[in-house]
Amino acid sequence: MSYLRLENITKKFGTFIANDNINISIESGTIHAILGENGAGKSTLMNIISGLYQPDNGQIYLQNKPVKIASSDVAIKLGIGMIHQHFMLIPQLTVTENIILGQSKNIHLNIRQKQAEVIALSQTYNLEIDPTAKVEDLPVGIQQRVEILKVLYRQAKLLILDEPTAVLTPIEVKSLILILRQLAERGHTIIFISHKLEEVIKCDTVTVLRRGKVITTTKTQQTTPQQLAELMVGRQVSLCLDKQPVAKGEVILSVKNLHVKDNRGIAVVRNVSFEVRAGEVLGVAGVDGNGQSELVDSIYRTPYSYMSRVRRVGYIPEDRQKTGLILRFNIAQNLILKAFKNQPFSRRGLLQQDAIKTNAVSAMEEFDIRAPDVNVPVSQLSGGNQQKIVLARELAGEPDLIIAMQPTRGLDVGAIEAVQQRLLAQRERGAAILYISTELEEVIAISDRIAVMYKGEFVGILDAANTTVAEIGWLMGGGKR
Amino acid sequence: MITKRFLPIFSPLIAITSALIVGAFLIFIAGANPIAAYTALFQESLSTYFGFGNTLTKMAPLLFVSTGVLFGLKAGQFNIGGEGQIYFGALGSTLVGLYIQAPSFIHVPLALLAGFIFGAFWGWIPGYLKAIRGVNEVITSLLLNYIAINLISYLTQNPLKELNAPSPYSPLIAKSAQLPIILPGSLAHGGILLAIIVVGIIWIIVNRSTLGYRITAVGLNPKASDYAGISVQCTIMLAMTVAGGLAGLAGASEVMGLKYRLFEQISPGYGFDAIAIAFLSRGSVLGLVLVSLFFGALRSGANVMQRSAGAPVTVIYAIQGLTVLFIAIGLALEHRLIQSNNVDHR
Amino acid sequence: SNQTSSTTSNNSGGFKIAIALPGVISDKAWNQSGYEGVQLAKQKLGVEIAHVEKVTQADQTEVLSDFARRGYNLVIAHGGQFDAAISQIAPQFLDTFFIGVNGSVSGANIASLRIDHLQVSYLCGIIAASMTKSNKLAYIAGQEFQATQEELRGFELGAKSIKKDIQIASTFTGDWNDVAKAKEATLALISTGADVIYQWLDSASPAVLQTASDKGVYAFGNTKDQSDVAPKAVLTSAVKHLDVAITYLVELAQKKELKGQIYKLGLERPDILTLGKFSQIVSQPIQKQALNTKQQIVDKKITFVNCQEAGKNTLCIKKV
Amino acid sequence: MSVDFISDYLASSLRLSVPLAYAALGGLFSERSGVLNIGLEGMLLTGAFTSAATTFYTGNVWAGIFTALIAGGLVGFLHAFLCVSLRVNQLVSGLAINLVATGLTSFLARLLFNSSSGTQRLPTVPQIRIPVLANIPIVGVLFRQDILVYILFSIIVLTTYFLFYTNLGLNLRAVGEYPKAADTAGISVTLVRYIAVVTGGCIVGCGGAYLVLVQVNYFVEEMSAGRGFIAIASLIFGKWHPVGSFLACLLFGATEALQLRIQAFSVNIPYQFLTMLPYTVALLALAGGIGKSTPPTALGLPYNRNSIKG
Ligand SMILES: Nc1ncnc2c1ncn2[C@@H]1O[C@H](COP(=O)(O)OP(=O)(O)OP(=O)(O)O)[C@@H](O)[C@H]1O
Ligand SMILES: Nc1ncnc2c1ncn2[C@@H]1O[C@H](COP(=O)(O)OP(=O)(O)OP(=O)(O)O)[C@@H](O)[C@H]1O
Ligand SMILES: [Mg+2]
Ligand SMILES: [Mg+2]
Repeated sequence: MSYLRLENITKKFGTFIANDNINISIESGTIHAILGENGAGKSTLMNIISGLYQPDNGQIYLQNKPVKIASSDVAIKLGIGMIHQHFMLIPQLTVTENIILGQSKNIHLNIRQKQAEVIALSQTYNLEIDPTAKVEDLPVGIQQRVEILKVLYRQAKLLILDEPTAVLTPIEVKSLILILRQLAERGHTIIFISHKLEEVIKCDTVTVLRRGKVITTTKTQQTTPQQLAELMVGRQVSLCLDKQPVAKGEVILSVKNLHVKDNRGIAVVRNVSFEVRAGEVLGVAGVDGNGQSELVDSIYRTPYSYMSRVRRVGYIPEDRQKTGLILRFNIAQNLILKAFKNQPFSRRGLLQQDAIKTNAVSAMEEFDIRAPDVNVPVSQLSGGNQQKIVLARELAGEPDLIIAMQPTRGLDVGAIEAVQQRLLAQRERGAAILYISTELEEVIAISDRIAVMYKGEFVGILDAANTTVAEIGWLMGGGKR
Repeated sequence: MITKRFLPIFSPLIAITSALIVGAFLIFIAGANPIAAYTALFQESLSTYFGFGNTLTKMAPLLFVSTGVLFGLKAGQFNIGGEGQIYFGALGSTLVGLYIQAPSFIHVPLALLAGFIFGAFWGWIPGYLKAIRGVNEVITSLLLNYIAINLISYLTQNPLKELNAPSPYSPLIAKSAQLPIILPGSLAHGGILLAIIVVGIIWIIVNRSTLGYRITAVGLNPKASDYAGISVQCTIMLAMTVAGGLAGLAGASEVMGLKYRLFEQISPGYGFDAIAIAFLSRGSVLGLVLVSLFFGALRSGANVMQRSAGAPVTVIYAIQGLTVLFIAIGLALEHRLIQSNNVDHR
Repeated sequence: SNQTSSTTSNNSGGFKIAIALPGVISDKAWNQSGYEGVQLAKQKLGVEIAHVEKVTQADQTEVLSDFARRGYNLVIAHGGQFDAAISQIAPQFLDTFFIGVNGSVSGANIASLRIDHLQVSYLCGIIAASMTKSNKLAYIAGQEFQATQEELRGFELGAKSIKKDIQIASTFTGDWNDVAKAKEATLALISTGADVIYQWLDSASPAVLQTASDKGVYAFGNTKDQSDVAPKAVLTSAVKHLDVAITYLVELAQKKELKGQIYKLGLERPDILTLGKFSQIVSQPIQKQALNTKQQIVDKKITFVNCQEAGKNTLCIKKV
Repeated sequence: MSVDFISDYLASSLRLSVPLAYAALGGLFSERSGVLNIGLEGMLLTGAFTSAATTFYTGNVWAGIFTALIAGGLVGFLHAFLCVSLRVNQLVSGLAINLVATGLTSFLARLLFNSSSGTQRLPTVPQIRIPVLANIPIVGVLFRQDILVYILFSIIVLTTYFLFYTNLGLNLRAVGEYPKAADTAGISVTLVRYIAVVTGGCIVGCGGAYLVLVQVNYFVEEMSAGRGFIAIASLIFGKWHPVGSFLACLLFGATEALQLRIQAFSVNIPYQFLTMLPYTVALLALAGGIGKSTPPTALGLPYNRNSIKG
């Protein structure tokens, strides 16, 4: 039986059609994946189902009854729960407060009792959590868990997960998928959005969107990742990287016995030592929150402590929207964020508009940044294009060292391919690259050597050619060699 | 759409008209003649020689301070300490005007510089506290207003007081430190030209210079700026310091162009008007000049309405408030209209 | 209502006067008395009048020059803070006469009108010193400037002429509008032991007088006869008929007899400066002493002259 | 120093803090929901005027307090309508409210009060002695206060309870921090903000009533005399917490009372330095480390469901 049916859903933003006449039917008790490039209209469609947006046209049927979902409140009452791509958690509030938000009609807030409820719920679904922790103190993986509990707490029958795995570790992904399966078996219907084909393939059905239109809906058993990728992007994509051997050069980065404490005085990086040479990619694998950010921060902020001479450093930050870009600046302005003081962008303290524009035009061409012109604010670009701007800026001027932190997070396969190829090109040029990621396959594919980080320590540095996902995964989880 | 083009002109006009209609009603209740009052308001503040001179005279300090407020806003800093910075700037140029002797071409720039530096100092304090210690600049700059006003009150009452003056004010500053009158016979002085030049310079700095780029970047996203190697702390301090300096110039021009001495109450709230002006200008420099001119006209027209049509001052305050309110509403509605017709760039 | 400012209609030949007020005309004190002054002049002399309230220091020159330009024969600036603006503007408009109330400037077309605040506060000082039990007196005003300083000095001299070692505390609130603060200032003075209070405040003075009454201490009315505000507390009032004084100068001006000088009007003009009704609490001998002293001042047997005390310029008594 | 003197000092500090605290708490509701409120000054003035006018005509202080509450709420409603529904710049809306309130209250005061000669003398709010506690030396004065002071104390307690121990309070905080998240959780951001700003307005209105009906017993143009701005400073100083904000108000009140007493003791310090004492003390306290206070994240930002910025 179809649980949710969308009929001719159309949504426009101004003249831009984000969803174009969408028809999808989702079976009760199944996991239905939605796949599509960055900006294909997936989130928009989900926001319509969850009442945040109103469609310009079309009809939604829930269990074959036409419904009008006027607000989030209505959606919740209809048993629709959505986990947004950008978490809808309030960082200043506790886990419990976030989970119960807007649910109780009582005046008094019996927080103890609510905490007990949260604990009970988390045990039922095997989603362990500290109900009294403040959300801002939690690693993203745990925050994701809070989001899921939030939806379950509302007793949602239909769960929509918009790129839930973008920030999870492989182990977490595995357990999430297990949980989703379990939920489906209990009668929940699940919509699952992901850019990761190996996850999509584990769902029951998949709908591919391209430029706001449904391209196809199919059972996953009847398709392959390669096919899906091509349907989604509309052209051939290579899912494997071909990495050329590069002769390694001098030591660029040398870290010895590094210790870092966080602002609460807790040691978050402990006794870390490593070297990266020119032409080498050192991958750092590890579960989010094991000290990677602090390690990178410390290297980026005081590079002279780790390098024999002054060198150029390119840095691709973890959060491109918050730390990588100034969203209200346009493309050209973002591209000079680091070099605005230098020739040719500045002369006698004045900005040189022509040089800035030329720079942007050539960067857009070189990095295939898709936007009508250089004056578009980057807030209006899709994640993939935003990331390409960061890359274009950070790779400009032939940096000796490149620190790339989760550079492919949230990107579609096409965009991932583009990013990785850029980085490999830099490697061939002779840059040393520190590549931090939670995506093991990706790390293995791109790195020469892989350091596994666990609780602030490097628990092993492996040769990428001679290791497996299983080995790294085991080390990441605290296993000993 | 053609109407969309003219919206920025129409919406303030509608707003002002609505405020005036409500005001007319109040003037009528108060027993004065609204038509006479408004005739006076417009004739005097904009179309007669002296009246326009008065409007310009009021515009100068407003323009200086609101430019400062806007400059701070560009760096994400909300300077409500304009009032105190005006007082300090006035003090600086008064000291130079009183105690230094120099030919005019040195004395005037020197006194202006002193005004800038004193105001800048008063702006630097909240900037420093914000940048280095994380203290909210709104509260500190507000507190500093009260401190500055009392400090000037003390100085004009004691060490700086003119002998036998019946009220706290300083002696006249030297002739060589006075700004010339630009419209002969009226009160319009060189400070007005200076304000316009300064606005032009600030426009260039904000929009065309690397410094402006840096300040805007910090204002929009301090974290990303920091990662890009911009010193956020320095930028914040700098922006607040310049904002203070600009307000200081307002004080300087009031002393050097209008009053020729330091008074206990040198500013009648220009620092607060400037905040509204900065916001109503939509961040544009032309907007700043126009809105300041309008506020100047309102302030000088307000006096004229009292003098020649007997409209009570209370009604005039109400009209000023309503005008600000209606312009703000107009801006908000206009913004919505534009958003709803927004054409996506892709 | 009585918003009767004229328009500028040209019934020429009429004598036109204008007044610029630093505060609001409804303050029941300084500004209102100035406003009433021009009203009185209109009533008695038939002159055409105009007024502006809330003239800030930044607006002074504009307002004065504008009145002059419109052909007002007499422009009254109500407060010493206008002095500087008058000296700046007057030389440009020789057809207009300027009067600075409480001012100290004079010139070809500038006169000042001063009420000799000090004379009457001197009398109040005598009464206060005779009434106090704690030997602590208090003075409270909005701000410190020449007029308040003189008034305070007079109060002090008067009190010390009775009791040499008497103490006088003074408080300035810094804000003429802040009534609540004025009231708290009064309470603070009372809690430190002051039991007779001399106040010069605008809108806040009823609060001070009523507070004194509630706390069982004495006080003086100022400007108007304020004995009805707090009959139990007000010993007498320093009555200043500024309206009469202004009308007097207007009349001189109309008759073209106004001179460029400082008109200092004191107790010799009882229609302008005088003591108000005495409260019954003030005993006959004390009343008599006050009235005697008043006569001595009128007869110039007691005068006040510039002198130095503790290195500061101030005023002292000279008895003949 | 006598016992009376100290208890007088305490009472004075409290009286000077009460209107500030009403304004600060009112502002707290609004700002916790994400709506900046610079218009406290105008709300205070409106409350003061309406309570004076009502009490003047009815002779009933309770009617006065009630109308102040309603009038404050109405100004709050106007602010909410402008900021929440029309999405007017919140700062400008507040500034405009101040200007309009100053003009209109003065205008109406002249119409209402000037016609009847003499000063309006309004009845006062009676004091309530709390048995036993009121007799304690020194601090006993705190229990010999009028009802508005007790109401203020209960508002502080209730606000703390409301914000941190009720579901509505949780919603309010959520809306102030991250309105989009609250929206997706089924909370109406608009409704919460309206409620918050209107409630806040009612509270500020009561502060105005206190000023008139307890402190001075008559209305004077612009009698709020900058208290609304000091209340904002206290709110920031108190880190948007009801108790913290109240303590900050108390600091202002206590230093004000102190400086008036220093003046009364004829200490030879120019009065201007004493007048600025409360501000200097606050500034030093901030600079000296009480320092950092983080505003509600969404403060000052109008919420628009369809915009990328949540
Ligand atoms: N509120 C909005 N206003 C205008 N345009 C919007 C809005 N939301 C989304 N869009 C546009 O609609 C298109 C679809 O966006 P959507 O967020 O649905 O993409 P998506 O498929 O979720 O992409 P991603 O994989 O990057 O998450 C984008 O091009 C985007 O620019
Ligand atoms: N109101 C809007 N106007 C214009 N563009 C918008 C609007 N809302 C969203 N967008 C853009 O739509 C695109 C898709 O939105 P979405 O939130 O899904 O980001 P994304 O591409 O998935 O990025 P991320 O990598 O952060 O997941 C983004 O580029 C976003 O900036
Ligand atoms: Mg999306
Ligand atoms: Mg995405």
